[in-house]
Amino acid sequence: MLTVKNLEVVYNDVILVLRGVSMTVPEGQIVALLGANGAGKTTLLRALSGLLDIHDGAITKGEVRLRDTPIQGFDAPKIVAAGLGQVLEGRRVFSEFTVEENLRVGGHTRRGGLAEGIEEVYELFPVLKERRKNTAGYLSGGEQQMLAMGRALVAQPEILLLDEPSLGLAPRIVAQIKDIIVQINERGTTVLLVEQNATMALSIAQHGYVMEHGKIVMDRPAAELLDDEDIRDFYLGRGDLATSYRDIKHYKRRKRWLS
Amino acid sequence: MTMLRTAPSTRGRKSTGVRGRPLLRTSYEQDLTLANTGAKRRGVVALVIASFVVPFLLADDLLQVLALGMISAVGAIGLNLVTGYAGQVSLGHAFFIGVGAYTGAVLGGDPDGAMLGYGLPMWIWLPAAGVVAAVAGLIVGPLAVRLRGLYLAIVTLGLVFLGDHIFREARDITGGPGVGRRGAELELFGIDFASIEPISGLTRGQAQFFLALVFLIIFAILGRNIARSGVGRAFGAVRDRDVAAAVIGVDLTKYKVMAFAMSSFFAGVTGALYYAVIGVFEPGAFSLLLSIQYLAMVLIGGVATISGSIMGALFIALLPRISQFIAHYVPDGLLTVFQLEAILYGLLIMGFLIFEPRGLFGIWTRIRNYWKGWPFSY
Amino acid sequence: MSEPVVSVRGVELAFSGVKALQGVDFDVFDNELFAVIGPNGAGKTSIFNVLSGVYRPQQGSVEFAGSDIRGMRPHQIANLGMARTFQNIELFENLDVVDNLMLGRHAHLGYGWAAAVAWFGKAKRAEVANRRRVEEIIDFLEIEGYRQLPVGMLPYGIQKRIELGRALAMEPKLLLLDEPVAGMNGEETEDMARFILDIRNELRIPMILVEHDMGLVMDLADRVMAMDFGKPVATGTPHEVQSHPDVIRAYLGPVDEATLAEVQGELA
Amino acid sequence: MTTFLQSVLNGFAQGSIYALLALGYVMIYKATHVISFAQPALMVCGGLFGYHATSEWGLSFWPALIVAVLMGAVLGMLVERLALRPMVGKPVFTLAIITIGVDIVLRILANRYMGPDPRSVPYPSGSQRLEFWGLSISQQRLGLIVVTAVTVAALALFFRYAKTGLAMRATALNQETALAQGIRVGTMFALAWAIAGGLAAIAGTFVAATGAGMEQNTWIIALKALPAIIIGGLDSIPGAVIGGLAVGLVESITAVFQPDVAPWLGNNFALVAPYALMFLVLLVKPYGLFGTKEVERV
Amino acid sequence: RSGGDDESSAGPGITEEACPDAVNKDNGCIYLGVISDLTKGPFAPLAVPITDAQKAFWKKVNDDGGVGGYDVNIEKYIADAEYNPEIHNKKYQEMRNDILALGQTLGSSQTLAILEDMKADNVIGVPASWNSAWDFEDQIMQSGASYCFEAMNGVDWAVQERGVKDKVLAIHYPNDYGGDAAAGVEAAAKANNLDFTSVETATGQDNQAGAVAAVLKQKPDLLYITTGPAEMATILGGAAAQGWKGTVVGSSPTWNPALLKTEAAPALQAMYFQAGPWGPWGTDSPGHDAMRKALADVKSPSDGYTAGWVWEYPLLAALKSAADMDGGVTRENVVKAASELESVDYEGMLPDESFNKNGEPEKVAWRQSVISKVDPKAPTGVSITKEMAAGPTAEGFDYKEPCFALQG
Ligand SMILES: Nc1ncnc2c1ncn2[C@@H]1O[C@H](COP(=O)(O)OP(=O)(O)OP(=O)(O)O)[C@@H](O)[C@H]1O
Ligand SMILES: Nc1ncnc2c1ncn2[C@@H]1O[C@H](COP(=O)(O)OP(=O)(O)OP(=O)(O)O)[C@@H](O)[C@H]1O
Ligand SMILES: [Mg+2]
Ligand SMILES: [Mg+2]
Repeated sequence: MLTVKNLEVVYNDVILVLRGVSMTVPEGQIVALLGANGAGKTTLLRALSGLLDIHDGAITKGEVRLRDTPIQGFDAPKIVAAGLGQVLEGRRVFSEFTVEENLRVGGHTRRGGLAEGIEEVYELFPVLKERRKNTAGYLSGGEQQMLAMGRALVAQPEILLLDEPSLGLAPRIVAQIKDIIVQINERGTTVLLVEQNATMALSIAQHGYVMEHGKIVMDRPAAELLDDEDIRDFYLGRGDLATSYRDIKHYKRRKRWLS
Repeated sequence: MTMLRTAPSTRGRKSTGVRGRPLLRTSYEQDLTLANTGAKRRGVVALVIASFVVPFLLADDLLQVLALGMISAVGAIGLNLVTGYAGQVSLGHAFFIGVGAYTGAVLGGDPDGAMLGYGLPMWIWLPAAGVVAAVAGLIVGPLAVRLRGLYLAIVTLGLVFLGDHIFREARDITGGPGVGRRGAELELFGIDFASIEPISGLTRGQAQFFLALVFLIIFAILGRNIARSGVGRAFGAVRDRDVAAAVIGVDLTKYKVMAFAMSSFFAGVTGALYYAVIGVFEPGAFSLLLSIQYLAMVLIGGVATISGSIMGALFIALLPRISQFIAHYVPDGLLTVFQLEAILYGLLIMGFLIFEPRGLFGIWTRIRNYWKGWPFSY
Repeated sequence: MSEPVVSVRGVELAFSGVKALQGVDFDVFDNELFAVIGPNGAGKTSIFNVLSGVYRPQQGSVEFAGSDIRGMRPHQIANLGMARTFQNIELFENLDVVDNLMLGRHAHLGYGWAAAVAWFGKAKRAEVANRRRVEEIIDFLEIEGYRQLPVGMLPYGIQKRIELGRALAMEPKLLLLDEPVAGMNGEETEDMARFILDIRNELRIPMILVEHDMGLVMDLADRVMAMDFGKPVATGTPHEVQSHPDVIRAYLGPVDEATLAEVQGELA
Repeated sequence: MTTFLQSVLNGFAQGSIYALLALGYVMIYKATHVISFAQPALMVCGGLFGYHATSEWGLSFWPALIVAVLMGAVLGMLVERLALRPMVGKPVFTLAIITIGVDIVLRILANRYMGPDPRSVPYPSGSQRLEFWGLSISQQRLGLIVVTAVTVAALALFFRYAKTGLAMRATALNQETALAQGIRVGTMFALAWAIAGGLAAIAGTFVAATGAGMEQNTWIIALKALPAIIIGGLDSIPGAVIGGLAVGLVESITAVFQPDVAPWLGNNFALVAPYALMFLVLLVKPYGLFGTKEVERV
Repeated sequence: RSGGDDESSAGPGITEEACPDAVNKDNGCIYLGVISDLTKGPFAPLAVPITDAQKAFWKKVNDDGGVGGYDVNIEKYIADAEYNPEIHNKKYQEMRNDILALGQTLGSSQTLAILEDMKADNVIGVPASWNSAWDFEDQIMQSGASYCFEAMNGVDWAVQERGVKDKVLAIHYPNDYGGDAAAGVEAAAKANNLDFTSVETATGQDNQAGAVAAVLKQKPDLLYITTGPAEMATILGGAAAQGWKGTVVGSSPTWNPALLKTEAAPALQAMYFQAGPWGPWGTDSPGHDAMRKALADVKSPSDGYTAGWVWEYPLLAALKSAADMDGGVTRENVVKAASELESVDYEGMLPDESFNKNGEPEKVAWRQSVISKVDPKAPTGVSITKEMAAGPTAEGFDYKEPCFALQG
């Protein structure tokens, strides 16, 4: 159980990015967090996992609790040790390492059974096994994304924060990732999923939050969000009814429906 | 290469954007001028006026320190071009400064002295020193095309050692270690800037100060021109992402070599003038330490800013005085006042970088933005 | 059809063991929007890298704008009129938006270092003229508000747009787009789609598009090439390619005949 | 021929010192991607620790060496904690300049301790030499070669089998990602500096046991390790060793033969010969002999 | 800025007001400057004792009542120039209005860097070196024989006393110091019909491989070294370890008593001799006694102290004689007094007539020096083995110009 209360985050002492965010990620659930580019999703994840100060950011107000322990003062290694793992946005593999070394670093906090952990990842992503001795930086974009995901899994976190795991993946792999998330969730891992691919996220999440300009503007069960017209319009693009992209009208300007 | 990629230019600009007070421009020309706001223009004018008043308020020895600081500022601008703007970290600046110093000394040196000297006038030896150093830079540039980051840094450091060897051995030109030679004759428009006799009412310190000031103003403008033109932009592209730069049509080899050549030109003229003012110098002057000092000027002043280079150079020039000043207020017990001074020199450089990693320029922008935003804080 | 803008023949590219491209052939014609699709690691980005001179293929020929560009260096190819965007944004983060776009115009500046040092005169005039062109692009892409901001701190979606802008600033004869809508939500994807259409219709620049968003590809592309394991498996109209069994396999993994028929039916 | 073999042997022995020093640089580079210009000062301090342990505390050489290593490690950690930790995440060249500040400060303090006199650490067998085939080498140098070999082996094993070794390298590649894997970045830095301090102390103690001992100008030796690490590749342990030995050999052979073979290269060309070798190596291999190539991919 | 602003009274560097912490409160004050190498530079180990001895020298002068109604202060204007001509110049500019003369200016190119200004300012200076070039400069007051004569005497002595008859090798720094000495060795080798070769070497113990190889290859009877102590010990130790035997004579800066604690000690005892301008610390003379008393606190004596002390005598003499001139102590009078001095009271540390500026160097330059041997019982590890004398080479040397030209 991860709870966030009234969180405020400021970058460089001046840029207020999160303005009082509250949310709950209940034990054993998948929670989706949606929001336009720049809404502050990544910032929220950084605040949860203690990676803000590297970016000159700081929590100025509010509280983060992991199973009743306030963790907002902790540094990242301590939080990871407490069982919270994160897949960073944008395939942050260690480029100069081989695929296998990346996975081994991922298991830094894992107690024992590193080889098995890595083997499990290879089962999930057979490409990685083929490329195990290759330099990670030369993998294709999608392969790197798989590696980033796999690396987080080796650590066997209790709570997993995923920042856009489907970015740049082919449809087949997206489906696969989706299955993997469900699978690890079934094994007892709580998941907080940040996604632009809202269809995918909401179809597996129990609950969803929508973030806009550093605030939570919607907080509903995932199924309801999936049916919400605005959400469909904004995140899912043209639903089944929409016309081809070719017919998009030029006068259609970007609008925000809230705030 | 990410080595010197600094945080995107700072709090300052960010808050301008966020707080949004778009400065109204009516033409692109206006946007492109050097001092593109009224405040900046007034600031520059005030600064120039102040610089012309300073010499009448300070003692000669301090003026000479400032003059030398201004001359080395040109070298710092040069280093900033290659290292700050183009991202090619060079620890070889001392070598190019040395090449300039000896070119100047040979061309402008006393023809009757013990060392080689042709006694040419300053308007020849000064630019020639730049040109010869730039040619040396052209030769070294291609190394930069192959190497990256610290490898490049250490290789350019190797240049300093090789240069040191050459300077030691070329005794007809350099006098050799422990002996040294005289710099070029400091005479321009019939004024001898090295003479101890007052020159039309100015002391030597004042005269040299003005000489250095004019020199600095000219080269600062040249530096700024490079930085704001397509060349400067291409440097930035090469620094931040060289593959992307190539793919949008920037010839990496050409610009890396150009950065080295331009930087060396600045180093060359600095070397020639600096050691002409100093008088006597020996090969040991162009050591690793000198390179490091210039790198410190750039880092302390602020990477990829011209005004930062100037501030950094003045700071490094004044640093011995500052540490001297502080050291004399600390009672000497365990350490002598000189050891204290030397330690303070180290500590001040460290302290500066630790507490203000964006450099003097960063402090300056912060102050400026504070007043811009006044009386609103976020 | 007219002369192809770019024509790729028998390109082979391998990296110590990994065969990234094998026997790749295709042409792109004037005013055409050519899409390349395929699973991750299929070699799509590698094609772009070969085209723009970042990789040098071991075999095959690449002809662009009438010259054989195999072996040319990236900036030479760029100066021939090839522009691209990158899968991972490759903007100059420390520079502001205007400078990034001005860099796109690097080849068009038309003054050398000497003029730059002197500034007044030629350099200044060229800067102003090019700045004007850049403003047109800013206008076109609706990024007026960000002009003076360092791009590093802009939202992802805007950065993608600026990257497109930088490529456009080059006034290219061919534009390569690598996953332009990855990581974007529905609305942003629509915006991007609109720009792509505008580029096609107003600027008439032929494009090669790599994208995993099938909806977008199928809607926009004139022709599609599907790849798997570095080889083209099908080339044709979106409709033809979409229902090609090898393509479906590449995207869905091994499927039995029944599912294949079902999917084909769905697509039809 | 004997002259040649003897100069090879001398170069090898001297190269061991460079190898130890080079390893110190490599350790810090591996964890932080910074070249530490404080290595010379750490070496001087390490040698003085050895001196203090022998002459003030009356220890004999080997226990004194261990004491010096421990103190060197502590000093390394202190430096990291006080001067470098606040700078985590800042551009590496800023950090490099900070290490120069550290070097200045430490060296002044060391000079203060040393005073005008060279300080030397007595080696058990004094200046006895081992003679064979017309060649000779001092026992002290042999000891040095053995110690270097053992240290290198230990470090290589550490990096191969301990996950800390991998974590250290990961830290250097990307601090944020490393943090996100639960790696204690600060600990890695401290560890790297501690190892570097210890290695510098071994080198320093042996330098102090050689010739005239440790004096105020001895720090310069540590700069010879710079071409060594470039020749070997900045982040490679075998590279540091091979680079160090190469520098020692080139220097020794040039010193002996260049004055006759190539007098036109000038006096004391041996001093810059390592740099000449460095240029040659880099022309062929831009990341040194064993350095990791930086990945560039778009 | 203070100190010299009383120009109305007696000119720069001299005040009617008492010195800070004056011994004689009624005396005025003369300020002497020191520009030395006190922290990081290569000569810091030598320069610190030199400077301390000079402080002690003037303290003793003050204790004895001062000079012509003035106390002398050499503590207020001390600068560390790190052996760098540029800093040297800057430091001089800082103190040029505040001092009467330079009690010490260390280094040759360093001193040259300020010489013109010194001349323009009428400031005389005491060098911290024994360079033949200074015999030709009016405003530089040098004591004892130059490195050049010292080297001639060393070679002559070795020929007479150590049976050297074949080959002499000079290993030297490439600078003013090594160059001056090497020129002397060459002259003496020629005069004695010896085979002469010279090898330049660099600073740093680790850079002596070439020098050692040269010794082993040439196998000279006599090795004359002008380096620092550590380098000398490395070369000598290294060559001896590999079987070379012969005589080594080093210029005075090659010695440091702490070398006797290093692994090179046995070889040093067997082969090393030091050529020096005067007797080492432990020598018996009134001046040496006075020095030892004044520096009683010094824990490890070295001949840096001796040198620093001796060098100040001519300056004291010049001040004394200026005090008797019209106008008293002023810069001009001190310059004039110095150039007219024909002898200086060295209290027995050097013969009085050894200092003479009044005449052509050919006639007045001092050519005598001493040779010391290693003596572990002596306070600085060496004691005199041959008293003050000039060998035949030095005696007959045609001294029209410096042995080693500094630049003009
Ligand atoms: N290091 C930083 N310094 C200053 N501002 C930042 C920093 N990082 C992010 N921001 C700003 O904070 C806001 C929120 O950014 P964040 O990365 O959290 O958004 P996001 O919701 O994850 O967007 P995306 O979908 O593009 O990943 C943006 O406006 C961004 O410009
Ligand atoms: N420089 C390189 N060195 C080694 N292998 C490489 C290199 N570049 C690409 N590859 C390999 O070539 C294959 C094709 O890569 P490419 O980037 O072209 O794939 P892609 O089709 O763009 O995939 P994605 O959709 O995931 O971006 C991958 O397996 C990759 O690992
Ligand atoms: Mg994000
Ligand atoms: Mg790709």
